[in-house]
Amino acid sequence: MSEVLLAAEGMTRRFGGLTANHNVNLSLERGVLHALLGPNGAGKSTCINMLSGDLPPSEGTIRFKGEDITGLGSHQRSKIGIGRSYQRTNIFPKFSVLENCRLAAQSRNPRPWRLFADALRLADTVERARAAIAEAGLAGREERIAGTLSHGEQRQLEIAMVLATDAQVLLLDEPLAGMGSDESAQMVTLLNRLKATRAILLVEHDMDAVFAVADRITVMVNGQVLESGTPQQIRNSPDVQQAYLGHEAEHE
Amino acid sequence: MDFVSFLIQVLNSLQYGLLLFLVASGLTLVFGIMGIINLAHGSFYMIGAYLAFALTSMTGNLMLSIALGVPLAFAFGALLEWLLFSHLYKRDHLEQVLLTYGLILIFEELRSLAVGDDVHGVAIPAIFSASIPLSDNLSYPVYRLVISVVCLALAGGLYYLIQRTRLGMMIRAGSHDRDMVKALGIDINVLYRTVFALGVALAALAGMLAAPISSVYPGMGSSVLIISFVIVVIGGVGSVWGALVAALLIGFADTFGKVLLPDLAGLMVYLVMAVVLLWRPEGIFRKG
Amino acid sequence: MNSRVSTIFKLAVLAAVLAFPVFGSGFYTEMLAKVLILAIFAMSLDLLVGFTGLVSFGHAAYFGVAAYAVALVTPKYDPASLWLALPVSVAAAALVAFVIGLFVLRTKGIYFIMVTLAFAQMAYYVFHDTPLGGGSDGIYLNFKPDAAIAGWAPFDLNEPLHLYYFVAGAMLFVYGLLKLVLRSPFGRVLVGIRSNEHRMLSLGYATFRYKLAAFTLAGALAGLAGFLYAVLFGFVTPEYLSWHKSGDVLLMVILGGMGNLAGAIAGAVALVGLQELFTGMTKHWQLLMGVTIVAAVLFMPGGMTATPARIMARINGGKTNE
Amino acid sequence: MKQTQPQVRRIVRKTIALALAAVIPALGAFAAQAADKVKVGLMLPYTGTYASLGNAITNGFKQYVTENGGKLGGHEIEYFVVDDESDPSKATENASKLIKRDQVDVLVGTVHSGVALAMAKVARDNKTLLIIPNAGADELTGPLCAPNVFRSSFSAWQPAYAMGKIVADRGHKNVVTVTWKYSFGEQSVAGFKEAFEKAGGKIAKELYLPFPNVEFQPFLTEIASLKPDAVFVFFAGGGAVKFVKDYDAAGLKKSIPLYGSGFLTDGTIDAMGGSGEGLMTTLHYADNLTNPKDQAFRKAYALAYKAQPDVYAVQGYDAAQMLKTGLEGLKGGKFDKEVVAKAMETAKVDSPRGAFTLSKAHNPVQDIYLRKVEGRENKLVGVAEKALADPARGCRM
Repeated sequence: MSEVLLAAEGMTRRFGGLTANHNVNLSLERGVLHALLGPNGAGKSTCINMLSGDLPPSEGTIRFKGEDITGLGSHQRSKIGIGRSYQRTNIFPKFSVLENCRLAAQSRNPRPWRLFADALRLADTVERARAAIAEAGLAGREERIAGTLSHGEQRQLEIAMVLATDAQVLLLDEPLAGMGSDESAQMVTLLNRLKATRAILLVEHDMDAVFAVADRITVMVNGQVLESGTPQQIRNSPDVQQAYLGHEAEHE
Repeated sequence: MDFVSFLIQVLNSLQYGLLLFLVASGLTLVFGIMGIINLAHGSFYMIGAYLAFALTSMTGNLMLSIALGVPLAFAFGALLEWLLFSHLYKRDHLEQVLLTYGLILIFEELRSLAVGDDVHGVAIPAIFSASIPLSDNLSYPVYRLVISVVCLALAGGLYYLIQRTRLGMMIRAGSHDRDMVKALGIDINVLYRTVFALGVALAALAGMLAAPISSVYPGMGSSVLIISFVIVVIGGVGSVWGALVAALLIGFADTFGKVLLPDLAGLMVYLVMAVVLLWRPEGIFRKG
Repeated sequence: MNSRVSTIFKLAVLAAVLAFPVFGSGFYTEMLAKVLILAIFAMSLDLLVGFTGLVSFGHAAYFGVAAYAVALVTPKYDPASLWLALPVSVAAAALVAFVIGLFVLRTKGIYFIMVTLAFAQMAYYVFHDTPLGGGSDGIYLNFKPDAAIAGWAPFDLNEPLHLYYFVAGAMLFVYGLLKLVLRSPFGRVLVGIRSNEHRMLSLGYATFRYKLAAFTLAGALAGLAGFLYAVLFGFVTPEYLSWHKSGDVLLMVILGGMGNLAGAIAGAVALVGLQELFTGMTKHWQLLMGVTIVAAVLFMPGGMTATPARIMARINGGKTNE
Repeated sequence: MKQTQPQVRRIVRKTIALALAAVIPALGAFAAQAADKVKVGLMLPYTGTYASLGNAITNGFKQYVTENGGKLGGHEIEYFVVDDESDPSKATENASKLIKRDQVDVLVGTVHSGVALAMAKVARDNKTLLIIPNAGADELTGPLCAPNVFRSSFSAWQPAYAMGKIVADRGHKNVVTVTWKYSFGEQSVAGFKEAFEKAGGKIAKELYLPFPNVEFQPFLTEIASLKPDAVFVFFAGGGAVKFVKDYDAAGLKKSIPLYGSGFLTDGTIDAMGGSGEGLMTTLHYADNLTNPKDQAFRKAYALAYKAQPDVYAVQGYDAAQMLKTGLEGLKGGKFDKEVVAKAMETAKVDSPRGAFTLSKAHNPVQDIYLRKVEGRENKLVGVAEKALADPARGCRM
């Protein structure tokens, strides 16, 4: 069995009277792309927010490489190697592509006390940023202002920024949302390449893409895990077909 | 402090708090719904007080003056919104700070040109000029109690307006999400103009009601400005109930601060604010 | 090309500033010194407002604390040593900023604006109401600090010219320092926080610490300005900490154009210049001031420094449209 | 550049004058005298809370100069005016604007004590003559007294001290004081307390509220429960109006007499409605003084400015009178501030308030009147203290 990087045990989150996530168990392993499926409102975003540290869980434990990190905030989780992208594009729109990734890369070696150093000349950071840009397929666009990129390119930039932080666990919240088919295909290729050395959690609506890349799929409904298994198992699960597809039909 | 004094101080606190609420209620509307940090709010209060003075010297009757003055102030607010503020919604909030700062200077100088710089008094309406004895040597002016009642009525009225009427529905929607208001097919320009004018009218009404007890003098606007901000922030931006609770809190803090901790009296209000915001960084009644 | 024009312009301004006392009278030299000090003050606030996205409405507190610090460390009948008074004042301002920052940086947006104001008001009342600061009438700084080091005095602040160049030097120092800081890794993070703090957090930055550091640095530099102001005018009053002063410096930053150090300087020049111009014209000069401010907001979005570019854009835009 | 041209011109002019003086001494003297205007810098509040005081002082000053044909002691008066906004943080530069830019010979100002303290510092540093036409901070003619600093008004101590004795004489033993927590208020209370305790009275409690807060109700409640024999207050302007109205509305006026330093009822009686009626205050001026000087002054003022004069106008008027005495000391010669200061020290000012002289510390030695509000006037009751001099504590001159 491969190395478990991030694991959630009995993770629960309540908002007032509403339980958004109930007793969710999830584990992410290196080399495995784990997809999280579920209809709108199933609690996928809450789940990813708890894993990334944007939201504290009401109950449960989150472990990274076996260590309890439940109490860590998002910046501390980023530090230890958990990176995330956002459902709504969340970049620095007025900065260049390079600066977006450079800031991400700089977080690995921030050196804030070097007040008189030119940040743009700190070679390690800039190289890491360029490498991440290239890996995400944005080479040649380094100097473009991020806000002027196409939607698909902005999604790629999101990934590039996570890569620039050298994250071992990637929490990707709908990276394919709003992409054209060409762009989607590129992204799928990228995800396939990335998962070799990392653990990836992919929250996604695009079924085709999910089944194309996922090694493992967890389906959530009403804040609870309905089923977890290989794509084959999920495809054949009557529960999933009933519950998930039923909901889907209702909602969309 | 003996028990009777204590009770009277409680009454003082309530009464002062209600007066502060009156001043701050218009600010919390404009602040919460339009996101405008309106530094000129104190000027509208000042304008109201001078309106009361000017109209009362013409009509000889404060209540008639208020009946005339509030619509005037409302119209003035709508005019200002149309002329100036409507251009600013898409801009940085800081530019609104700047604009309203400029307005303070303009209003203060116009006041000086129009009325001069003397202190003026406004007579309390004859029917409210009596006092009610509280202890052997202390009595309470009826007019102050009238103001308190008006403040309470106003709080209730605002509550009704916001919770029960169509305008209120739009206001609530507007304070949560501007896009939603548009999606509902509401003319946001009209909504904002109305809310802003309402805010101005409330500030002016506060000035008019307070004029008989506070007198009318240069610089009176700036003295209520900061305290109004403090109240709005403690209460939670945009919340009428929050403003009411915060105003009462400040009323108590100020009153008992003066009596019990005179050396810290100047700091008291700000201390309360700091403590509340450390406890609840978004104010007591922050919604959403 | 544009940047070259701007560099040439800046150098010309610098030359004018340095040459000014040779031609200008004592009064105008003193006034320019005041403008330079306010420029330091405005730049220090711009670090927060324009670069970090922290709109502080209580920046006068640090200015005033440092001004009081120099007045309080100066003995009644002797000058204090510059090399003691200056660091003590700046450190006092930095310390106060650090402590206040610990509290206020927990809040955001409009609340941040108001809480900074509240703390500044508290500081105001500490100096206004307690014997510590000499009460509401303020205190004199009877002697300007002494620059002597072990008997050797490189310059003498009692000489208006020396003081002027000391102030000009401080202004250049702050400008250079902030330029360097802003291109450093630290400064880049601040700009990132302004743009999208949430994202900075998820990238692994402890943004609170960065903001606190920026808040403290800005407080220290505002303190430097306050120190110089007290030394220049020899008088300290609680009004240095009043919200009007906080408002004025915010005005300078916004008028000049946020997020632009040169803009902060231009804002300081503009505000003082306009005041001078208008007070000479009429008793009701504040009316003119108010109208100018309102007009500036309506017709000059982005402040003065953004205006040339806007005009150029309009001209160019007009051409392409034709 | 601006400065160099006049400088050159001045040098040329001097050279010519010198040459002429060598040949025809009489002509030279004549040229010097004709050019010898005296520049007066008026630094007063023309905007904000104290604007009306600034205007009254300016009017009073100019009235006296006009009465003298635009000249004082044979010197034409040229005005330079700066609005001090009652903002101490701008005070030093405003003062130095007048001194260094406009090169005034005499500085006149101001109302606000904090601003006046800053002015006094600039005046001392530049050795410029300063006449203070209102600000009452005790320090100005106390520890900060200087040969070139004069005051035409009063010290905070004076009216309050006079009242201390009055209150004690009227049989009150136990008094509560109320004022704002700022220097002027604190000094007034200190002056009152000094005289009152000396006469055997006891201060039950000193109440202070933060400036410029006007919510008096908590203090009125406290006063009612302390039940003192009398209350002494220092307030001015809008705060004074509100306090007196609140005091009356709370019913305290009937049972506990209220006394104040005279500013309580100066320029505020109208705004108080009837609440001020009967209040007793002490000041160096009253509305129905019978001396001819005052009657002439009031008549001329009302004619010139279409308004009734007040104590501030008198102080401005007297500042001009003091300056006249000073300039007369020059005997038509060139302006010399030391000569002017020396002459001014000896001034016997025939003021509308009654004649006064100056103390060693340059503060008026004047009668303090006890006044009573009747109708819209502060009617004279009597002289509370004859020729009262400020103790000038800490003045080493």
